[in-house]
Amino acid sequence: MTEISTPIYFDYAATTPVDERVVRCMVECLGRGGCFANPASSSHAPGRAARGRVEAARREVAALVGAGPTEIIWTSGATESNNLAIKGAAHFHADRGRHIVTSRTEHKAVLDTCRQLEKEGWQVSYVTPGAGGITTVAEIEPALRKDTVLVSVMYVNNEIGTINDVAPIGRLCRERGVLFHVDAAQAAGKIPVDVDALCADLLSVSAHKVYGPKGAGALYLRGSPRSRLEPLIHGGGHEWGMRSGTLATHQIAGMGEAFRIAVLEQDAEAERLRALRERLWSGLVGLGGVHLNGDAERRVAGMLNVSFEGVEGESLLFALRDLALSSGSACTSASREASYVLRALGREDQLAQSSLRFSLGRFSTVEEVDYAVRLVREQVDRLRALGPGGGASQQEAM
Amino acid sequence: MTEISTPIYFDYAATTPVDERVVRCMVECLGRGGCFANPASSSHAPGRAARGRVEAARREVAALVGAGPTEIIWTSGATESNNLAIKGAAHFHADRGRHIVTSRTEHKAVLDTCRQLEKEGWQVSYVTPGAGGITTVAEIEPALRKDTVLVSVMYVNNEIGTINDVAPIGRLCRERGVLFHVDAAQAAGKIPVDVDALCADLLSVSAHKVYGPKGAGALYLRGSPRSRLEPLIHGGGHEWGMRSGTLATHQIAGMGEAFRIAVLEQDAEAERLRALRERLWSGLVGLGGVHLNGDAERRVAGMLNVSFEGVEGESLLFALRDLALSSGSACTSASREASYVLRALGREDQLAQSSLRFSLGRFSTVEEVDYAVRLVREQVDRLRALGPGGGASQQEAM
Amino acid sequence: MQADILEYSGEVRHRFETAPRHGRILAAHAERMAGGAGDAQRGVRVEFEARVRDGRIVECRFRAYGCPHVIAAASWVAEHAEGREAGDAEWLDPLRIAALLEAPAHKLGNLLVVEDAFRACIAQRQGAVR
Amino acid sequence: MQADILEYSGEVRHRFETAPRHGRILAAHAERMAGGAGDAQRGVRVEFEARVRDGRIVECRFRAYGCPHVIAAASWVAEHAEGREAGDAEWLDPLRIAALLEAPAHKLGNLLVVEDAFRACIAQRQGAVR
Ligand SMILES: Cc1ncc(COP(=O)(O)O)c(C=O)c1O
Ligand SMILES: Cc1ncc(COP(=O)(O)O)c(C=O)c1O
Repeated sequence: MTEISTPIYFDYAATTPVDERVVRCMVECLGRGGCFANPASSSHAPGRAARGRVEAARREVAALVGAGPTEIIWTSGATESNNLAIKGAAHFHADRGRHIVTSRTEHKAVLDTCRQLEKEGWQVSYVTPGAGGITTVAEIEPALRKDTVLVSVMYVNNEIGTINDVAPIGRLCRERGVLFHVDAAQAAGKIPVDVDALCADLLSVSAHKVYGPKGAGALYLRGSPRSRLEPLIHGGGHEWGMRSGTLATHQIAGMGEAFRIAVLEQDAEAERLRALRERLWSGLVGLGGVHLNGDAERRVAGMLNVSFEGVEGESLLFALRDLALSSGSACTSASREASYVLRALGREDQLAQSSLRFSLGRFSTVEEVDYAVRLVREQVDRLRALGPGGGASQQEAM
Repeated sequence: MTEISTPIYFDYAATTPVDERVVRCMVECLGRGGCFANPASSSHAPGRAARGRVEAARREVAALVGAGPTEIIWTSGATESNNLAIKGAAHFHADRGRHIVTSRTEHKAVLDTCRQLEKEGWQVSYVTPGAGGITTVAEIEPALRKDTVLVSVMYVNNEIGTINDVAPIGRLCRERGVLFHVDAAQAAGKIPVDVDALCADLLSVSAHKVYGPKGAGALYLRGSPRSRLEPLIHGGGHEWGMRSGTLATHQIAGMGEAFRIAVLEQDAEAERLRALRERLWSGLVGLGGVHLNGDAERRVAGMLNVSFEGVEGESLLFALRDLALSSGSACTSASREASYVLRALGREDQLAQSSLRFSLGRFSTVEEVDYAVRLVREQVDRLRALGPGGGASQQEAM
Repeated sequence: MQADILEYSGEVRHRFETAPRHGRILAAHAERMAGGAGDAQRGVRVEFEARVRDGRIVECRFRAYGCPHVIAAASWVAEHAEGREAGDAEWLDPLRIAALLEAPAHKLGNLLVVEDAFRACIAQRQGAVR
Repeated sequence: MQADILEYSGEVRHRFETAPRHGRILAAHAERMAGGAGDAQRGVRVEFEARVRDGRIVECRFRAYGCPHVIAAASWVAEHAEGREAGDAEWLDPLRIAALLEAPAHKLGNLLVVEDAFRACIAQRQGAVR
C-alpha cells in the first residue's frame, strides 16, 4: 500500500505538478552548462541551439493537436491564447462584422475577453448550454447572425469536466464562413484533440494542465503564418509578428516534452482515471443527497463535480482540508463569486454553493480515493448533524 | 587558469544563464514534492503555499526598485510590461490626450507598441538622443505638448549600454502632470533602480537579464492597485484585474530569488565587470580603426559596443564564432534590419554594419576576455587583409 | 474566493471541530425558548433553543448551517447565553464576536444572522409569556 | 538577422577560411586586367585582377569586403577564371554559384556584385586593347 501524505491533491484541473521528465528537460535549458541562450540570438551557436529546442517543441505541440508547426504560436498560457484568439481575430476581421457567439459556461479568459470587446463596440451572444451542461449546435445555430465573425466554445468545461459537442459546431461555422475558436485547455492531454476533425480555426492550449510548466501556452492558428491576427503584444516581431517577447526556452521545451508524453500516455491514463473516478463516485453516492453536476457520460475521465445537500460549502472545504480540492474553478477563485457555471446549469443556490470539484490525475491512487471517500462521508455526516435539519446533538449522543 | 570552453558567452545583454541558486528555487516549485499548486487555489493549503511564494517574490522585486509590493504586477517579460505600460496607460487615460513622447533608440517593445498606438489614432514624437546616444531632458522637453499623456524612456540602452538621464526627465514629467514610463530591463541588477528617485510612474523589468528565467517580468505601477491601467489580457481578475492568467509560481519565485541576489551582489559585480570591460577595450583599441559606440563614461559596467573599420559584419561574426556575441540587439534580431540604434546615433553605414556588442556578466573571466582580444585582433587583421584596402595576398606573403 | 478564506483563528477551529453547545433541548414547553434566522439557500441558517428557569437561561443549544465562523459564533453565543437573563440580548455584540473570532470584515453579515437567530429565540419566549 | 545566417556550406567555410586566389597580381601593364564593383558602405566591395597571356587568363586574384558568401564566390570565380579566354564572362552564372555555395535567396544581390566586379575587370582590358 502506498503511504498517504496529506493534503491529498485532488485539484489536477486547477494545475498539475510538472512531470519529472519535463523538469529534467526544463533544467537543461536554464543554467550555465545548459541551453540557456536567447533563441532569437541567431548570430551564435548557443542561440541557434536554443532555437532548435523551441522548434522541436513546436512540432510536439503541433502533433498533439494535429496541426502544422508554423500554425503554433507560443504564448504565456491559455488565458493569453484565448485573449489573442478572440481579440486578435475580432480586431483583424472587424470589417467583416462585429458579432461573436460564445457560451455562458466558458472560462473567464473567454468571458472577460468578450466583455472587453463589448465595451469596444462588439456584440456578443452568450448561449446557455443544453442538458447536462453540454453546448451543441442546437444552442449555437440560433445565435448565428449575418455579421457573426467568431464562435468560441470550450472543448471541456473546467468546472464540471463535460465535453462539448464541438466538431458539429465547427462544421456549422465553416459552412457559414464564421471563424471557430476552441478553448482546449482542459481537453489537451485528456482526450484526443484534432484541429481538422473539430474544424477549428483557432485553438488554445496550456502546458500546466498537462504536467508541463505554468506560464506556457500556445495558440493554434489555421494557415499561419499566411493567415493573421492582430497581436496583443508588439515588439521585435517574434512568432511571425503575432506575439513578441523573448521566447522562454525552458518553458517551451517543457511544454513540448509534456505534450510528447501526453500523446503517448493519454489513452492509458484516461482509462485508469476513469476507474478511479467511478470508485470515488460510488463511494460518495452512498451518502445520499449527493448530486453529480454535468452530464454523467460525456465527460473527461478524471473530473467529478458533486453537490451535497445540507452542508455549506466553506465549512465542507474546511472540514475536508486533508484534501486539496476546489469549489468552483480555481482559475476563477482569485475573485469571489459563486460558481456561474453551476448557476448556468440551473442548480439551486444551496447546491451550487456546496459543490466540490474532485479532479484526479497522473499521480492519483486507489488509496487516495478511498481515503477521500471515508473522509467525505464522515465530515458530510457530521456537518449535516450540526445543521438545523440535524438530529440529536453530538454531546447528547455521547 | 580556468579552462576555456568555446563558444565563450559574451551575450549577457541578450539573456543570462539562470543562476544555480535560482534554478534550485524554481525546481522547488515544479514537481510533485514541490510547491506546484495553483496560487489562485485559495481553497487548499498547497494553493496558499504557492501564493505565499508569489507574494514573497513580489516583495523581493519591489525591494530592488524601491516600490511597495502591491505596485508590482507580474507579466511574461519586459516586452509584455512595456506593452501593458504604454497601451494600458494610453487607453486608460485616452480622455486626457493622445500624444506620447519616446526616443528613437528605445527597444522594439516600446517602438512597435507606439507604432500600434499611432495606428489607433495616437500621435507619437520620437526624439533623437543627444551626444553619445544619451537621452536627456534637453531632447524630451521640446517634444512635450499640452496633450502629452505619457513619456517613455529606457534607463539603459540594450545595444550600446549607455545610461539615459532619466531622473531629470521624470521630474519634468511630474511637473507637467505627464506619466513617465521607464524600460529598466537592462538596468535592473546592473545599476541601482529607484522608482522614487526616477519619479517613474511605470517601470518595466525582466527576470532573464538578471540571471532569472526567461518568460518572467514585472511592471511597476505607482499607487497600484488604486491607480489603474487598461489590461491587455483579461480573464479571472488576477493581479488586481490588470493581468489575468495563472501565475507561474516557479517563474515568479525564480525572479524573486534572482532579484534578491542582485540586490546583494550588484555593486561588487559591477566593479568586477567594469575592470573586465576596460581590459577588453584596451585590448581591442590597439588594433586601430576601432570605434566605441555610445558615451564612454555613462554606461553600465559589462557592455561594450564597438565598430571596426574595413571589416564586414557578417564575416566578422562568422570569423569570431568561438565567441557568442551579437551584432545589433538579439532581441530584435528575429527580424532582419541593420541596427536602428547606431543609425540614430549617426554612425555611417559601414561602421553601423560592422558593430559587435560584447556583454559581460556574472560568469565572465579574465581568461575569456584575453582569449577574445587575441581572436578579434587576429581575425580583424585577416579580414582587413582580404579586403580591397588589404596589402599583399596571404599566398604571396608565404 | 479570497486567499484568506481558510485561515481561521484557533477559536474558530476549536469550536468548528468540537461544536460545544450544539444540539437540541428537551424541556417542558413553559421552560423552552426557540428561534432561528437565515436561509440555507442564501448560505446561513442558525437556530437556538434554551431552557429558562427563574427568568434565566440555564441551558442553551444551537444548530447551524453556515461557514465555520457562523458555527463558531453560534457556539460561542449559546455558551455565553447561559446564566443570563432570558430577555437580555444587549451583551451580544456581533462586532465583538467578529473580533474575538478574528473574522474578516466580509463575514459580518453572517454574524448578524447569528444575532438575529438569538434574538428570535428570546423574542419567542417573551411573546409566549406576555 | 535570420536564424540561418551563420549556417554556411562546407564550400563557403573552406573558401572563407583559406581564401584561395586572394591577393594582388604583379604583372606588366600589358598583361594586367583589373576591375571592381560595389561599395563597402553598402556592405559589398569586390575587386579582381588578372594576368593575361595569349588572350587567356593565366592567373586571377580577388579582394573582397563582404559576407562569407561574397568572399567564397569571389574566390571561386578567380579560380575558375584561370585558363579561360580573357573576354569571356558567359561561364559566370550567379545563380549557379549561389546553388554551388548553398547560399540563401537573399544573398543573390551580393553575388551579382561579384559578377559585376569580374565583368568590370575583363571590360577594362577589352577597353585597353581596342
Ligand atoms: C478551460 C480553461 N481555459 C483557460 C484557462 C487558463 O489557462 P492558463 O492558466 O494557462 O492561463 C484554464 C485554466 O486556468 C482553463 O481551465
Ligand atoms: C531594454 C529592453 N527592453 C525590453 C526587452 C524585452 O524583454 P523580454 O525579453 O523580457 O521580453 C529587452 C530584451 O529583451 C530589453 O533589452
